[in-house]
Amino acid sequence: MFLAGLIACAITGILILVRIVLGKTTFDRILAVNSLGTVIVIGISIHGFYSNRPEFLDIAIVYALINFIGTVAVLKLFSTGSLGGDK
Amino acid sequence: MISSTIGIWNYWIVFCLMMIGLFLVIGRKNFLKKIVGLTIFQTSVFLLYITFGKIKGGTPPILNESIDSIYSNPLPHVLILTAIVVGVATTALGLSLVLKINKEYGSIEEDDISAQDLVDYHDDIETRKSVDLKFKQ
Amino acid sequence: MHNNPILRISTKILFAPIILFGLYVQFHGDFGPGGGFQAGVIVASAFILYSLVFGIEAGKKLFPSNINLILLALGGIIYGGVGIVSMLLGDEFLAYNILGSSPQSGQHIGILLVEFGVGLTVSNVMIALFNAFASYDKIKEK
Amino acid sequence: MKSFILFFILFSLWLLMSGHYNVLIISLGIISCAFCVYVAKRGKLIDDEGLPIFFMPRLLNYLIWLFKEILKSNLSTAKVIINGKVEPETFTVKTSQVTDVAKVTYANSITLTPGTVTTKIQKGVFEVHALNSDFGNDVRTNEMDKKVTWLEGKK
Amino acid sequence: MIDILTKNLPILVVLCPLITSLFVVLIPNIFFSWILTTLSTFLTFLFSILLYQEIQIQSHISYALGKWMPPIGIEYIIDKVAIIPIIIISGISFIATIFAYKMIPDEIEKKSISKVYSLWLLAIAGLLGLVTTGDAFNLFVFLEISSLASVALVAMGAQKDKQALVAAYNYLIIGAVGATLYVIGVGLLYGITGTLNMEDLTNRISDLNNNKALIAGFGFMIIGIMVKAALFPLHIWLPRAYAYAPSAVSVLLAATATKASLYILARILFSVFENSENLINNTLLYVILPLSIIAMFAGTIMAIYEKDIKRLLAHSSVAQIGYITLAFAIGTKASIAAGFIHMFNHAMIKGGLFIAITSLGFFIQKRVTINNLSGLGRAMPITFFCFVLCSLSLAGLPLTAGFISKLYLIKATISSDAIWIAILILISSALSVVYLWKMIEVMWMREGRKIVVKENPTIYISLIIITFFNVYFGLDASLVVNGSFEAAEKLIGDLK
Amino acid sequence: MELILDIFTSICFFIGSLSIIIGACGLIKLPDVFSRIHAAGMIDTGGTAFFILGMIFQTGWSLITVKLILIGVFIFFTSPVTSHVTANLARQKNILPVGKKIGKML
Amino acid sequence: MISELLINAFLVTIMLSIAIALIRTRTVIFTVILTSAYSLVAALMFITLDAVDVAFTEASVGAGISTILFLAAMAYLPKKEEESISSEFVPALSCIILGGILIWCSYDLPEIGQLTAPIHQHIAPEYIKGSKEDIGIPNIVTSVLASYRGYDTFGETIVVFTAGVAVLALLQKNPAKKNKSQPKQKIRENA
Repeated sequence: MFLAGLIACAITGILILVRIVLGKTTFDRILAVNSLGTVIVIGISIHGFYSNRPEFLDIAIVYALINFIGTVAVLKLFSTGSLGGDK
Repeated sequence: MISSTIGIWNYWIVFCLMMIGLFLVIGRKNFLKKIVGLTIFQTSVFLLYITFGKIKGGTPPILNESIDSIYSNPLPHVLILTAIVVGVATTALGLSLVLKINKEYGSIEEDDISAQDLVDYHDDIETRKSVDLKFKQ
Repeated sequence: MHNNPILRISTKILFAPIILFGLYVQFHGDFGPGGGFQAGVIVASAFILYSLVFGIEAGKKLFPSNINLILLALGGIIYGGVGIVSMLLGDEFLAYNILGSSPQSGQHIGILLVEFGVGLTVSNVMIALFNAFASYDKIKEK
Repeated sequence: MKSFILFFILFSLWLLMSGHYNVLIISLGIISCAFCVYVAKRGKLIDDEGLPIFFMPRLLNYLIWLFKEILKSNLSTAKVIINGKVEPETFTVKTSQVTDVAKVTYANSITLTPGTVTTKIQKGVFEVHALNSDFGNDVRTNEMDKKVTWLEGKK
Repeated sequence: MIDILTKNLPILVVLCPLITSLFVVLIPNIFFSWILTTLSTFLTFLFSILLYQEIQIQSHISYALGKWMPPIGIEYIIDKVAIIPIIIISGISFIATIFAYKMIPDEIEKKSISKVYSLWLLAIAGLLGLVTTGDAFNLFVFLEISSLASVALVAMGAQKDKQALVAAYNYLIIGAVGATLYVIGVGLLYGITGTLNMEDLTNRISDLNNNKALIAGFGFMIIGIMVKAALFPLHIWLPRAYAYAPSAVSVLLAATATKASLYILARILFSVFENSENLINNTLLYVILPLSIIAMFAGTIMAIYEKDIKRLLAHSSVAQIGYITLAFAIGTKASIAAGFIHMFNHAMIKGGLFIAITSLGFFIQKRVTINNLSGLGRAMPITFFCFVLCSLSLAGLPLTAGFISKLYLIKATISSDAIWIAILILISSALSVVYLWKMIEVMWMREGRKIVVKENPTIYISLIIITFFNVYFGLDASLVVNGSFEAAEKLIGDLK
Repeated sequence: MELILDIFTSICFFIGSLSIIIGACGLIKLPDVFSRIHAAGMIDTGGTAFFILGMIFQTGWSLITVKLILIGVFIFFTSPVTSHVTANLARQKNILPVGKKIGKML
Repeated sequence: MISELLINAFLVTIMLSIAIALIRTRTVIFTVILTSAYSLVAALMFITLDAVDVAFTEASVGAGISTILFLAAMAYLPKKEEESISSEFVPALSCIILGGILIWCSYDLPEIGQLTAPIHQHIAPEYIKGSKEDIGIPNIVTSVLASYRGYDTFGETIVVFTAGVAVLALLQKNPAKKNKSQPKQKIRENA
């Protein structure tokens, strides 16, 4: 069951990677990377159950957090040209 | 032969990753790319250590009263925790140097910069010589 | 980017919980994954998020750089201080056993303080690094 | 006052996450929460936007309704993706909320339900992108708008 | 109190600059931060002297950090070998700190001076930690402390010359690659032995003969350290880093930085791997010996054609490192002792030369090239006199410290029947006279500007101290020679 | 009892897997950034919700549940933010969505 | 067991392809994103190899902070990497040789996951035992990190501190003009 979940995450991950490679605009890539982050968060949670030690969900939370902040940083870079801008 | 290969194939991948990182560092002339390569190189070395620490059927080295199990080796984990932070420190310092270099030279390509440096170096020597000649006269 | 209300409001709401989560990771390093480094980075990332959304100047106002510098050194001083105290009490450097009434409690106190020192230094260094990079002036034209 | 509410929210969060209830950890928790509140106060984050407590009374009701909507639209988005009948459309809707928080809630709710995305926000008008006209109509019926206004409870 | 002091001496040597650096960064006043730095380096020097006395009694001190017994915890080992680099580093850094009083405010912006002093102390502490530690991974951590701090210090020279930035960048990248290679080596060894403590490692690899991972691990460790020690093909970061660093920093780095790595090299070769003799002998004979000989000549020849004086001295450093590794490569007791003697003397010689040259640079406010040295000898007699003495010492003339090390080196080569190596050493020494004479000739003989310069005592006091020691150890070398022979005996024991 | 919970988990996982895979397909198939955001939204909402629900069935009431809920809340909170900001920036950079436009564009 | 192998293989393949993509790409932003992705996948790999603490750190430090620093620095740097004129043959060759040496030595390394390997027999059991008895902390990694090898961690804190101070000293905003202060002993030249 958990393995099936993990496999689903893996397939999704590959599909999203295809989008990242195909790209087109940068925003497509950012979007895809963000979705990939979500999938990985799910994957980490499932892996905890899969290996019988589900206590380590903190990692998933951190992952989600980093995913969010990273996306905000990239978007900020695109909108103002630097991370220190004030706009 | 095959069984032993399966037992160590993970090492091979790690070694390949390491060498790709090392290639980026010593092969590429772009200063930012070199730092990226260094990150890849170091991350792969971390992977090597963690691979050493893995025990088949083991669990993460956090004691759990309810399960009586084999715990993976914690020592490599500690070493790598240290190494990760050291890696970030190196990256940060490298990036700040790249920023300064870009500001002073207007480029971060090694070929460009060494050409500029060479000109500077000769200029320096030549101008000094002419100044000295003036003194002599 | 604080003109965008969505980003502004979600940052406002998320800021305190992120710091709390960082501190949670800091003080629960004994029981689960986590500890000073991770906690320091998470706390720093909350401040970085603030600076990203409200601008670097606002970030510097929230967390002045001179305090940043002091705290940056203070973390290391705490860590070294624990070691020196254990040395003055007659043991080796960083021997925590002597700090408490029993060896175990001494170890607990020592580890708690030491991890706190690590967290302090790491978070402040990360904030300082971000500020230094983000407020770096534009390049000279060729 | 608001600081206290934030403190209690954070502290209950701490207790829920922690799982170790001894004096040391709990006192550390109190200190941590106090620190968070202090920093948030310094950053001028504790106001109606940072801590929308006026949502609280009706929030649960709204969330349940929202989940239902999300499920429904998930299903229809899946259908659209499988069928490939994509006719995207972009339109604007007016909003009836007073505060920024409520507007943001509305915008986020639109975005959260797959099939519709708010692409721009400007003084009470949203620009919404929908996957096809069914989704567009869902937004244009203003049902969600009314719900959020009700949630806001300002009128 | 005294009890605590003597018990904790090994750690105090490292801790003193380390902790002070945390405080120095907070002091905005230039003068007070300098005072604190000087005090700290002086205390460190004092501690290392005390440690030296302690070593004479105990001969081997093992200090378990955190009271965890060695293979479990980290251990500090001080013995008769380790004390040599400790004395070199702490002594030279004290002198260099005095020298820094005038130089650092001159070259570095006021706002960052306290940070520079902090980095200065960190670099010293990193080097000291490097030589005292008995744990292979702890060594990496201190390697990184010292290299990050020295990179930043080198980069501070950018206010004078932007090339400092590129030099620092190369130093950082090459150093980081070296450190990572070292970590790979340690990892491989850890993988087959399960320990990180060096003594434990020695015991546990003794029954692993011809293990491929052992050989590879050894190789990676050696390459990593060789990068840091700037042995010939891996020295490319060195000349630039020394040349463009701020004056005081080049004094500190030139005199101390490579010495620590050389000591580590010796330690890995002769102590950690002492049980795999075959491997070591092959490495010495087929890798280190040829590289050292090439280094000797390449460094000297590069120095002869160099016009920038700081670079010239840096190239000559490469050659001198060649001498030291050559001594190690011969691998007899006498030659290793000669290596240590030269390590000690070279630190003093290069320190003195760099102080002299950079103080010339301070007065002319330009980069010191061979052409604008002309006539400076007459204008600055004290500096010039000390410079000449140090150069003579470098060339190896009698009555100077350099002579002693050359003497012992040649004696050692002859006694191990390698006369051709002795001849090569003599040739390369003779070549080094060429570039030294070139400088002296320009400074003294050539008519330059008629300049009147008032030499400043805060600058030349350190120069005089270091020159005095150069001469003193040339006249009475018993201290150094005895210490080095004891160290060599400790390192290779009675094996040979 | 355990069997029933396992069945519930399996159902939830199945739905979750379906929605993330369909979402990923949508990410590839759909024509432009704006429509792809919908597909990404499916991953973020449907997928996450069902997977977390499934895992909650496995843990019952414990600290792990709290953390799972926290993850869910966090993703639900940040997903629309990033989606919106991405779309908004794409609009700012003058990327126009395909398809018909109703009313005046902002 | 086979499923673990599969997960591993999957992650490793992704890492390899990211690394190869990194060699090929010349766009800076793509490089940065790929580096971040590499760190993240490495973190996943650490989870599967039972190193939760390391995964935690790699995710937050390696992927989070490094990426943000890269992005912050990238804003001021050229957006494209130029093709180099010089040949990349020698570096590639040396990398291949080093890699060959490593693969050659891997036959003498202990097999992955074998409990009998010296690494699991020598010191690690003492940590696992001691963490429970001497220190009383469930997380062995923390007890080793902060107590048994506390000095390493001290050194590491100092490394971070060094980097912070170094960057602060380097990137200090210069005053507007480079007005070099003249030394008190001015040279008097009568040429």
